[in-house]
Amino acid sequence: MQKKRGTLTVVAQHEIARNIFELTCRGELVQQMREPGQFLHVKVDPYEDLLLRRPISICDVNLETSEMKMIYRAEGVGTKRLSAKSDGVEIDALGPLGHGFPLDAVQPGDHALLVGGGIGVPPLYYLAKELVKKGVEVTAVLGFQSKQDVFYEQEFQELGSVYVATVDGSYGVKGFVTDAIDQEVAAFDVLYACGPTPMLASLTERYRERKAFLSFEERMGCGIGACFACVCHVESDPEGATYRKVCTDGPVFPVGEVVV
Amino acid sequence: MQKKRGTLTVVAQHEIARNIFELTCRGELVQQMREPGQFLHVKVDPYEDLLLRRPISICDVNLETSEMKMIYRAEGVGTKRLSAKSDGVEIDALGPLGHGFPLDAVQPGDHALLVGGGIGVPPLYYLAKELVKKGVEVTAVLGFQSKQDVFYEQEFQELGSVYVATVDGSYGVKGFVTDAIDQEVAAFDVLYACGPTPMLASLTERYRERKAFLSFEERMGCGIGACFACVCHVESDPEGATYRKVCTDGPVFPVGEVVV
Amino acid sequence: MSRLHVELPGLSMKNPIMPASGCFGFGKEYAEFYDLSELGAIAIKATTAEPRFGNPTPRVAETKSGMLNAIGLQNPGLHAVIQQELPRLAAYDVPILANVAGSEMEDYIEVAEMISKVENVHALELNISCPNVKKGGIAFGTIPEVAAELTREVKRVSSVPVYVKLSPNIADIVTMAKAVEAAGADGLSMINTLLGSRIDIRTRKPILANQYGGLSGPAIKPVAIRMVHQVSQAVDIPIIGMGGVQTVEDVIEFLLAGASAVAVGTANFVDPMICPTLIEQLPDMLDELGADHVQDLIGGSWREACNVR
Amino acid sequence: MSRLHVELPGLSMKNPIMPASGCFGFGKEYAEFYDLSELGAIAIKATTAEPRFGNPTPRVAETKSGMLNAIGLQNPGLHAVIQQELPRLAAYDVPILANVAGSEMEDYIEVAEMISKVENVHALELNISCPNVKKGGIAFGTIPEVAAELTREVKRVSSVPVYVKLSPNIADIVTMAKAVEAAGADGLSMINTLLGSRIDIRTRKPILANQYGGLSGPAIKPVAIRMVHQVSQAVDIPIIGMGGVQTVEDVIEFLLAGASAVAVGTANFVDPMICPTLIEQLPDMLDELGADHVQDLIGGSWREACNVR
Ligand SMILES: Cc1cc2nc3c(=O)[nH]c(=O)nc-3n(C[C@H](O)[C@H](O)[C@H](O)COP(=O)(O)OP(=O)(O)OC[C@H]3O[C@@H](n4cnc5c(N)ncnc54)[C@H](O)[C@@H]3O)c2cc1C
Ligand SMILES: Cc1cc2nc3c(=O)[nH]c(=O)nc-3n(C[C@H](O)[C@H](O)[C@H](O)COP(=O)(O)OP(=O)(O)OC[C@H]3O[C@@H](n4cnc5c(N)ncnc54)[C@H](O)[C@@H]3O)c2cc1C
Ligand SMILES: Cc1cc2nc3c(=O)[nH]c(=O)nc-3n(C[C@H](O)[C@H](O)[C@H](O)COP(=O)(O)O)c2cc1C
Ligand SMILES: Cc1cc2nc3c(=O)[nH]c(=O)nc-3n(C[C@H](O)[C@H](O)[C@H](O)COP(=O)(O)O)c2cc1C
Ligand code: FES
Ligand code: FES
Repeated sequence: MQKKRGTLTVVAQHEIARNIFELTCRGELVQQMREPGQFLHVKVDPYEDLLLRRPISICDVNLETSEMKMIYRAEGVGTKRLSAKSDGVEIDALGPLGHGFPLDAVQPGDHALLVGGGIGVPPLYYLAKELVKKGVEVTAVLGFQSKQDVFYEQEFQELGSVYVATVDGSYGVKGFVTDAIDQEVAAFDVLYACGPTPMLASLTERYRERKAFLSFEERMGCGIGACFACVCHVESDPEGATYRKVCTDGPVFPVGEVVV
Repeated sequence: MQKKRGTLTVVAQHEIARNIFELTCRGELVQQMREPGQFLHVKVDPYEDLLLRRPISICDVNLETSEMKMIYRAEGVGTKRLSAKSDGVEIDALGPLGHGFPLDAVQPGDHALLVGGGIGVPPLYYLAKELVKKGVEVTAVLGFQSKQDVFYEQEFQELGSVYVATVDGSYGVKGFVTDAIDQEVAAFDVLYACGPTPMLASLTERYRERKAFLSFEERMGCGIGACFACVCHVESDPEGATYRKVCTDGPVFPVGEVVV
Repeated sequence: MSRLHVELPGLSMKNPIMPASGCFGFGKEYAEFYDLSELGAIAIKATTAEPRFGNPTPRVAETKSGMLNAIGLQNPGLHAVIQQELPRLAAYDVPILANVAGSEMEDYIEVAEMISKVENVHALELNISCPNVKKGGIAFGTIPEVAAELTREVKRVSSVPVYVKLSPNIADIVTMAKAVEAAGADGLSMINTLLGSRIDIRTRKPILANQYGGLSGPAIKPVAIRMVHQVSQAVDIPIIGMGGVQTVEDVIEFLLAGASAVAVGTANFVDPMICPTLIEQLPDMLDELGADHVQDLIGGSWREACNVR
Repeated sequence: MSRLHVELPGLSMKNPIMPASGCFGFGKEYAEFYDLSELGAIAIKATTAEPRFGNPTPRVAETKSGMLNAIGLQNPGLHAVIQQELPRLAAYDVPILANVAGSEMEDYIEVAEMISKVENVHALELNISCPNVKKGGIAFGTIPEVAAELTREVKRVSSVPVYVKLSPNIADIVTMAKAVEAAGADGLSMINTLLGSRIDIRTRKPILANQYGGLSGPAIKPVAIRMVHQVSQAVDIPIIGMGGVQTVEDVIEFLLAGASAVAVGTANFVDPMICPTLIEQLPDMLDELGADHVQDLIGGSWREACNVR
């Protein structure tokens, strides 16, 4: 029985874009975070009015210092409370949970395209680092609403080429990530993506026949496969009883496996 | 419309006896705390799982520094959370509420007997200070369970004579406050008391014909007279519809006014 | 007409916010905090024919995100309410919803007839959660026929519109709502409290002297929202929604569920300024949601036109 | 006999703690956190005759101190449960309470008959909160006669004791409990979830795709305690109490209210170790309360002898 629950201590917290917070934590649990694309199920605080945990992706891991980063948008009541945590505060986390992005889908020398939309960007960062470590060439296409929402462009630049798209055109390519791909990206061997459902839907449509892996979001209860909250249909049986659980079978699925 | 709600900032918090905490706060609201025996209705924290406020007596007031003290026993979930507040934390307080101990019931030179049981001791301290200021001689009889529970003996000593009783006899007189009164107190002009119901009942029985004022406790909703949670019968109509509200008519009542 | 104004039978409200019955006394205490004329309306404490002391104490207990109360309808009785409480409220420019309670049909009728004649009483709110002594303690509010009969009788004597305040402690709230609508109710108030209890593990006794009490506060909001959502689609009379309102988002949630106005109960105990605060926050919230008027939101969760914008 | 041991029809429990149905799957996930043999019993997820996908997502929403779920009884169906899930659970030394659901009387009977024959199924738990398709969607659990008939039919075919899981969404839980007791129920489980809803004020739609869902968690505990307190005094069969249990104090509160065992639902999602933690804390809690044995507390809030000590 591998321990999947632990206490993380806040080491730093910064607002890195409009309502976007980067939270750095330290704890033993970090040693288990070896698979990019996994997530933590976070109890925001010990109070019971916010009963449920919040799923937040693992954005970066430093095994030497036992530190990890999460990046999240403070929007609802839970993430807002999380954004008020300062250094030294302890956070109860379950995880790492789920199946992340398969690293063995690429070979050294391959070219990986990483596509992130908004708050889907964070898990791609740890992925990018691991890919680069493996000798894979990384191109990141990151989509945001507006200039003020852009984050981690620089961090990705240190790992490969980066193209940013903003919906309002206030920064980078005007439009969606797909517009940026069309304009900037020539070829790739494998696609990894995380972002809002419409983005995943259009990537599925375009790259259904390619080697592609998409990370999904669904409201969760347990986060460990027991409650059946996060279930989705599979494309091969779209109306039937066959299913995948985002929390344990995912959040990352090969393109075309589950119904977007 | 006098402002009755404000933010108090924690200045200090100490455990002064077993599970007994002294909380010092600063805030504008303190300027209104001029009547010993009143209480604050405290929202322990902004979270909604503990929905209701907690009534806590005002124990000491320093109008010059705008500081006040509360003393409370950390027993239930709310007072336990309160005991974890450290310097700088802000607390939402309603008050000062209710009618305190009448100072005009004594004349300079009179002798006042103050009787406190356990967590009923705190409001008597501010009272003692105000009485001494007025030139009244103060004798305090303080009752506790055991030696580890004794607090503020020294503080009262600076204002007059003090006799302590402990139920288990581990400190001072063995027994109840009434035992200590019998052994140590000769005469007094007025009695002020606060403590558990059995104590108030036995004081009522003994001093029904004397000039005496007792502070009562009752579970509260609003604390301001609107919800009728804290109502008690009056002795003159013990079964009828006549009533007093502990939160607004009390918590201090003349002996014999309300049914103990 | 202001963007917050709502018009309900008998109640011309500056805004959709009113304190809920029993959580505001007769207003006196809150008048020390703000001008009661700011409120959309006031639901006063339940009034019975005779003065009532109510239940023994403890009468309240805290629960997670909620509270239990067993006040037992303490009130000074019809006569005192008419002589003392209502005249004092007449000083404010605010419509009054008089909550009426009793343990017999006749009690309700007596109180309703008399109190509805008072100049500043603009509507009645029938508290049908009270147990009916003659019918073996079964609450009027659990049997549609009984509730309908009560509504009919009260409508017959009342000089003002009648709202029936529904109890959530039933299996089928829609049937109940339709029954009182058919009996002539001008509006509905919902929900009253859920019946609950807490036991003190040290004394091994229920905390409330009465053993059971009414659960209110944020804990019950999902039940209230569900019931308002169901009932508003099934009846044609307006609903005053309540149950756990604490924030302006909660107010919007009730409007979208189908309430035409919103009552705030328990939250007054936590923050005596809650009603004026919510009223103040409403316009910005409307802006944020792209709504011109409060009325554009009513029933917005099921009314097609509303969802389109 | 250990101080935690409780003996219920079909369920010989090392301790009074079991996970509640639907909040523990078929145990596999929690087996990664601890040894399932530590548990007093396990209530497995509702099983229906055919595999079910359940409702569209979102299926859960958070509420203050609670959550809503509309999973829709997703499960792999009777055959797979018998072939795959139950054999895996046979590896543990723990009695299984099989939760049975359906939309027709015949579904229940089929599942009950088959599943009760499985060696490691020690009792059935009839989930009567399901809407009955044939009777126009009215839940079996809201009409005592219907619930009693279902109980009788299932008792007829079951090889193990039958617990009926009561829905709290009714006016009179005592009449319901007595009806199923008279129909032969060996025990009661209570409470199931309260029906609730939440609306997203930005999308203006209910958060749950299914619009309504079941409210669970600490928010509903006072309702559960009240119902267990009422019913345990009115029936002679044991009660498995549940609704909002999170702490060992909550466990004691249910025992004092009259439950003979306690199920933990939603809290498993917050803390996967909650059940073994509670079991571990029980002996100290008994010491603190001066109780020799868990059984000394059962019904302690109303049983005179119990309060005396
Ligand atoms: C696998 C996974 C990974 C995620 N990674 C990130 C990340 O790295 N950064 C980030 O900002 N967000 C991430 N999210 C979304 C994040 O979980 C929600 O933004 C967050 O739960 C909202 O909580 P809240 O209290 O602020 O909002 P509230 O609306 O108050 O939340 C109420 C309830 O709804 C749930 N909920 C609300 N929105 C979502 C959502 N979009 N997805 C899932 N549950 C939701 C909450 O968890 C909570 O249970 C991820 C979601 C999933 C499923
Ligand atoms: C006028 C007045 C003055 C008081 N002054 C003091 C004081 O100076 N120091 C002190 O330690 N205590 C004082 N008390 C008692 C104090 O209010 C309770 O100890 C406190 O509310 C317990 O809260 P909790 O969250 O720890 O307990 P919990 O049991 O978790 O509280 C649950 C609910 O019950 C209420 N409650 C529980 N016990 C009491 C009680 N004994 N009296 C009233 N409400 C209760 C709480 O306010 C809360 O609403 C006073 C009470 C009153 C009425
Ligand atoms: C202390 C208290 C007293 C109440 N008294 C009454 C009453 O007299 N008549 C009535 O119809 N409802 C009464 N209620 C119910 C409220 O009006 C309201 O319906 C319920 O509390 C739900 O709203 P809330 O969650 O905002 O409190 C009372 C509620 C509380 C908490
Ligand atoms: C996600 C979820 C799924 C549930 N599924 C079932 C079920 O299949 N059968 C059943 O009888 N009860 C089911 N329940 C109800 C629980 O067993 C329990 O009665 C209820 O949640 C109250 O307990 P709690 O507050 O501890 O969660 C479910 C509850 C939840 C939260
Ligand atoms: S969140 Fe519970 S099964 Fe996925
Ligand atoms: S606490 Fe509300 S009237 Fe006293």
